Amino acid sequence: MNIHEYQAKEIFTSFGLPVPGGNVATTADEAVTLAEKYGMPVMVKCQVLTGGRGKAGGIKFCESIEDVRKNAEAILGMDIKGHTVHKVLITPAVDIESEYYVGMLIDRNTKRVLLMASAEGGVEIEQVAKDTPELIFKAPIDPRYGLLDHEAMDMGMRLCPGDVKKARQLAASMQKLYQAFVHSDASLAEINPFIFTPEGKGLAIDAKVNLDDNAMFRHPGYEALRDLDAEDASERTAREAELSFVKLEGNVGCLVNGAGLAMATMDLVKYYGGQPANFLDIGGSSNPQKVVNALEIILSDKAVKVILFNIFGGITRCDDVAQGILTATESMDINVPIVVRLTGTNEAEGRALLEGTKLHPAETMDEAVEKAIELAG
Amino acid sequence: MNIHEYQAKEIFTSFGLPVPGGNVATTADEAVTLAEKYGMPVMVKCQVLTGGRGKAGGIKFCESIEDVRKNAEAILGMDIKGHTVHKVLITPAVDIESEYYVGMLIDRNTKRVLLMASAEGGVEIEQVAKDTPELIFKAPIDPRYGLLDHEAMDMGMRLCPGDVKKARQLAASMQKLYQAFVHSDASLAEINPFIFTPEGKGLAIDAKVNLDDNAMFRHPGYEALRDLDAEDASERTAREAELSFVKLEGNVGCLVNGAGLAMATMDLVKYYGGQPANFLDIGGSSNPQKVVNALEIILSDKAVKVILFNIFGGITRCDDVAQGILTATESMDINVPIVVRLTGTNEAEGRALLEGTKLHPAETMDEAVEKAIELAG
Amino acid sequence: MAIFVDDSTKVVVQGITGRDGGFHTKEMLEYGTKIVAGVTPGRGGQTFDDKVPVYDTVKDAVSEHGVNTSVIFVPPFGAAGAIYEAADAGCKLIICITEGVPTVDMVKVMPYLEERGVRLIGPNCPGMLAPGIAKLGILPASIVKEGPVGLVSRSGTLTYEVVYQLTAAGLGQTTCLGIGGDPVIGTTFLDSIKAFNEDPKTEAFVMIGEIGGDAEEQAAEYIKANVKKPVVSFIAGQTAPPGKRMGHAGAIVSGGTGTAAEKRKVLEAAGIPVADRPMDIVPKLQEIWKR
Amino acid sequence: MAIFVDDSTKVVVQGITGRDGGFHTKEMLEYGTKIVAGVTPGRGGQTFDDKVPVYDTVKDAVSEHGVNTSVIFVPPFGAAGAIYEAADAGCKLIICITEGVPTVDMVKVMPYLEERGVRLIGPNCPGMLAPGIAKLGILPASIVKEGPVGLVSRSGTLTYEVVYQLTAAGLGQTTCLGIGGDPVIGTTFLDSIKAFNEDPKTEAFVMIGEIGGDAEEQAAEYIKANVKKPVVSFIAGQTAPPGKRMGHAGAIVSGGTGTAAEKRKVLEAAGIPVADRPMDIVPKLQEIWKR
Repeated sequence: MNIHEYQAKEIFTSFGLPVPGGNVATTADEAVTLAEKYGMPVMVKCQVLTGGRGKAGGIKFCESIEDVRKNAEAILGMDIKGHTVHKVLITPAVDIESEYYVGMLIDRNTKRVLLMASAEGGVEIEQVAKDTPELIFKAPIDPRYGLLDHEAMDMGMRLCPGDVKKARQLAASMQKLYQAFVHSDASLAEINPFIFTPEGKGLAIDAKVNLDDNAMFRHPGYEALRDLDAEDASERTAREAELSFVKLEGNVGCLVNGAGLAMATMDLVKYYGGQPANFLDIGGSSNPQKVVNALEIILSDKAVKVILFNIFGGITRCDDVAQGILTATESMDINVPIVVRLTGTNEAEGRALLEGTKLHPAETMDEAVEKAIELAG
Repeated sequence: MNIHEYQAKEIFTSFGLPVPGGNVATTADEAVTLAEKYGMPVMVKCQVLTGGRGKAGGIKFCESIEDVRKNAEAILGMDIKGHTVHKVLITPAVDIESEYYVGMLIDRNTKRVLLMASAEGGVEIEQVAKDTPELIFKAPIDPRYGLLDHEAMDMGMRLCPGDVKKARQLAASMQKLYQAFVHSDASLAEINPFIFTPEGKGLAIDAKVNLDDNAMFRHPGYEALRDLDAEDASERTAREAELSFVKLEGNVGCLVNGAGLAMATMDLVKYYGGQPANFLDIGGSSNPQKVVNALEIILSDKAVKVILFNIFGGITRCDDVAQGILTATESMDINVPIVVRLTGTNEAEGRALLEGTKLHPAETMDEAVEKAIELAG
Repeated sequence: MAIFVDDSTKVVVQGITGRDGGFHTKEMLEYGTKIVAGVTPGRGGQTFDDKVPVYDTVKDAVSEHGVNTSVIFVPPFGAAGAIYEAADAGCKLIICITEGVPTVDMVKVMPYLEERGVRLIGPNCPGMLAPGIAKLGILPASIVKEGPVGLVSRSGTLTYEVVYQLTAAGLGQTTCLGIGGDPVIGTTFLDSIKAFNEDPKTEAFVMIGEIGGDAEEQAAEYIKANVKKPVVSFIAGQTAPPGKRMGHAGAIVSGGTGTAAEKRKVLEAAGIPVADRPMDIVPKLQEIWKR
Repeated sequence: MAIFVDDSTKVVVQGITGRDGGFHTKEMLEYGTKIVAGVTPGRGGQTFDDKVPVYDTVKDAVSEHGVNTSVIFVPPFGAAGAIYEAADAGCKLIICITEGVPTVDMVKVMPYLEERGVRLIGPNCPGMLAPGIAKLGILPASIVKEGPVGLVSRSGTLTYEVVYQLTAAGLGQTTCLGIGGDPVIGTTFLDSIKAFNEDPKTEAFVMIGEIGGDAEEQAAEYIKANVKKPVVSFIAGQTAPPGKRMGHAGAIVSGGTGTAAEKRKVLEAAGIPVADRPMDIVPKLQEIWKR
């Protein structure tokens, strides 16, 4: 789950990271009230779940209250890469003497949290990684010991050679970031930039945090961080039904068990000249209600002209899926054709349940996909 | 540093351990007000830094407000093993179905935090350890992983065989106790007893915590937990002067550098028929002001008839000690004889500084001790 | 012979009394897997399906039956704990089927396993099936067949699809292995491919990858340098939009890396044919494999 | 020869620019110890006492000079951090002089050292002095003399007292070792005694214990079973009241255990003479040691 800058900064603050004050406003009036409280100059920063906010005109430096009002009015409601701005962060502007990048993510290769840092702060780190990878320093963190003092200090000294005071501040912030990462179950946590003021004070002036969806069960409070406005309605419904779903632009609605098979099914639809309407993994459980929910979500997209089930039973049993399909079709008014391919565990029982219905059976994946594309017209 | 039950329970609560409510009262009126808030029955528990409080009559079960007033009046001001009761804890009384012991301490042999638990709760664990050591289960905790779920559960099942619900509560409390131990830098943390109510709810109804004096620098808030009333005045002054000091009953005031040598000096005073007035280690640093402070603390004890310096210079330099003795004797009105034995680093410089003073020099430890006893009369 | 298992494999199922754990234990038993114990705390003393004794702890199961392998079906919040328990009790092979385990839990558990020399497969995986030896996990027994092909996959059901086609084409398997789609997993593509390369019974193998990470690229590098056996690959997720998690926590194209197109390029550059469709895998393998 | 050190010992001093670190570095250099580098973050590039180059990190000191040993004089809040740093940089012997290190820090650092095969002496100790080889710590050089006796002690200055008397009696030392008085220390009594027993140059040894814990009892058990060399002991703290910490965090009689009387009983039962006074140690040793 991606969260907004202001939310990431709240997490940072709770772990002791130095963050300038600030608060969000949803109207220009609120923005002005906050700006008056903090005093000039302030930054007005759009809160949307995408990068490149500055380039898109969503971040403005304001020297006067008039600036704040004007910019807040302009930014609120703005569309940034398909995201509508509903909130702006008002935060005191600080003088910047130098900028650094400090980030942590899960590294698949070392199977550890990887600390990445660079003196090339304030710019897109992906670009730095591409153009000058030698300017990004990396250190995998041993989870048994955490980010040790000398490891953090070593990184601090690499970023600020010869400046122990700055290196110490960077090191302390890296250690706090690690605590924040682990204890909030993040999958990504970035400070870009971490800056020093001309007086030598270090501050995290931007923040990006992604939280691990799998760990939400132990952070009940984090559910409130979810920005429901930023989510597609069908994706939200799918999430609430514990289905893994991504909306696409085609007309072949896909219900598949297993993420890999779901992707391969989408790929195959495309291969045969069709367009998948979605990615949907009904998951490893074999709960018939899930199938009902999945059908409802897919059918809420009026572009969908056909439903394609591709089920290979392992932990999910074909008879459960078949039962789900029957329950759904009996309780719903479905007016698109349904192609069903069932193979694997309890395959025979599943097929038996579907006998004598209007569903279009298929033996293989390719046959099912071709039939679905044909029925979509 | 030992802290009171109510303070230990505050730490426990902050780490999520289940503790019944409660608060302290310093007067019977306050006790009654609290008891009225909680409702009957309540416990009135003396808050003194010693064990065996119940046996000494310092813990009372009260079924009425009259009981509370009567018992609070009786207990406040009571002397328990030399400790005056200044505070009582008022806490709701709970029905007890079963009692357990859960404790953690630093184990020198494994160099780890050792979890100890027993189904023989509510009694003195030292006695259980002596009489039936097989009834105490022990598990050293790997600091790299903490107390893992299965380790805690294994211990819970040993205490409550066949009762998974209770075992789970015990396991969860052990894991929280470990968090409390490590994050508060404890040297000992005990729940005795951890009880279950007849409804099956687990509660820590007593709590004992010792905090590591060496770690106070990272817990500035803990300094406020120190009960100054419970401390000997000279020990407090010594602590504030960063001197390691223990008051004893004799008349030979000892100033020694190094704990081992200080103990050996006390032992030698006793060996030669004298009585040491104190243990005092002026520490590994060579700060002359410390010597001044040490002399003031020892001389505040009017029983002291002689001062015995036994200094073997390693990290402490003899010239600093000599300078300290001179500074002190010049600034203070000292009317007891002072025996000085100086050997080791900068020995010559130290002796040179003391030449021509009224101090009694000695070459060896034995000579110094015999001379001191003789001068004490 | 197979990779990772042999005749000495003796199995405990953690979470044996749960719905999924129970169902698949029966399936594994039916296949002939030596499941000698189950574990569910609080159910110690019971017997599962009139066959398998249930214990409160893995330690008990190990001391009573000398089990060396665990298959885990416990819910996500207890999955990492179950792995620690199995490793601590002495299991040397642990297969964690559970989906939805927090990644930070897996990061923490990894060094614990390394210290003890334990092989983990998963989490969030279908486990493995070594035809004729053991079924450890949820791969359907009906689709496998003993033979000379190895198969490793980050996916679950897509694996079944390919196994199904291999078997249909008369190509039996030494081991079918699903390593899971999470970012942090125990046994990797590289580990599996090394094992297949060293296994004398495995004559050729298939590698089913998907978008996200660079595990396929690492495997390609190793194969190019070390493997003489025929290998064919498939990568799922050509149509996946960037920045979206495609079910598996690990299946996400981020910052332009981990795309199916990129992986395909690297694999083909290493001389590994990549199939367009699942159904093309078997023909491709037959094409390069001169038996 | 000595225990734990030899001619290859090359030393870095962590905290070399501090008051105590600087003073004792000069003393160690004067004794001839091969101190080739110092470390104080932010002082990298300076030179200590016109002799020793100072670095920001131990890693730098190791890569420039191949040091294998560190002596630590940094304040308590940074002491554990300094130990991790030295171990991570490759030092195999670390002597931590610092007093007042939190015990939980030491508990955490221990497995890190074990994993890397690092020997730690201390913390809160005087270090060691191997006459003729190296002075690593704060034991005064003036009192030692090369010879056949080993000495290990939980104390600092009491050690000097005994070394002083040994030297005065003409009994030189292979190694004088102060292991420190904290509850959790690196090298223990037992480790030291094993090393003395195996060291061919050490013909007899002295063990200076104190109240608290059962390290002396463990040593006694080992000596009884394995040691043929003459051993004499002394235990400080006969007059210490129970429940009071006698300076050292480890010197405390608690729950009736760890008393001097109990320790003396166990040592004597193991055949180890225990001296009444420090001045009795040398005569007792001479009594049982038929040279």
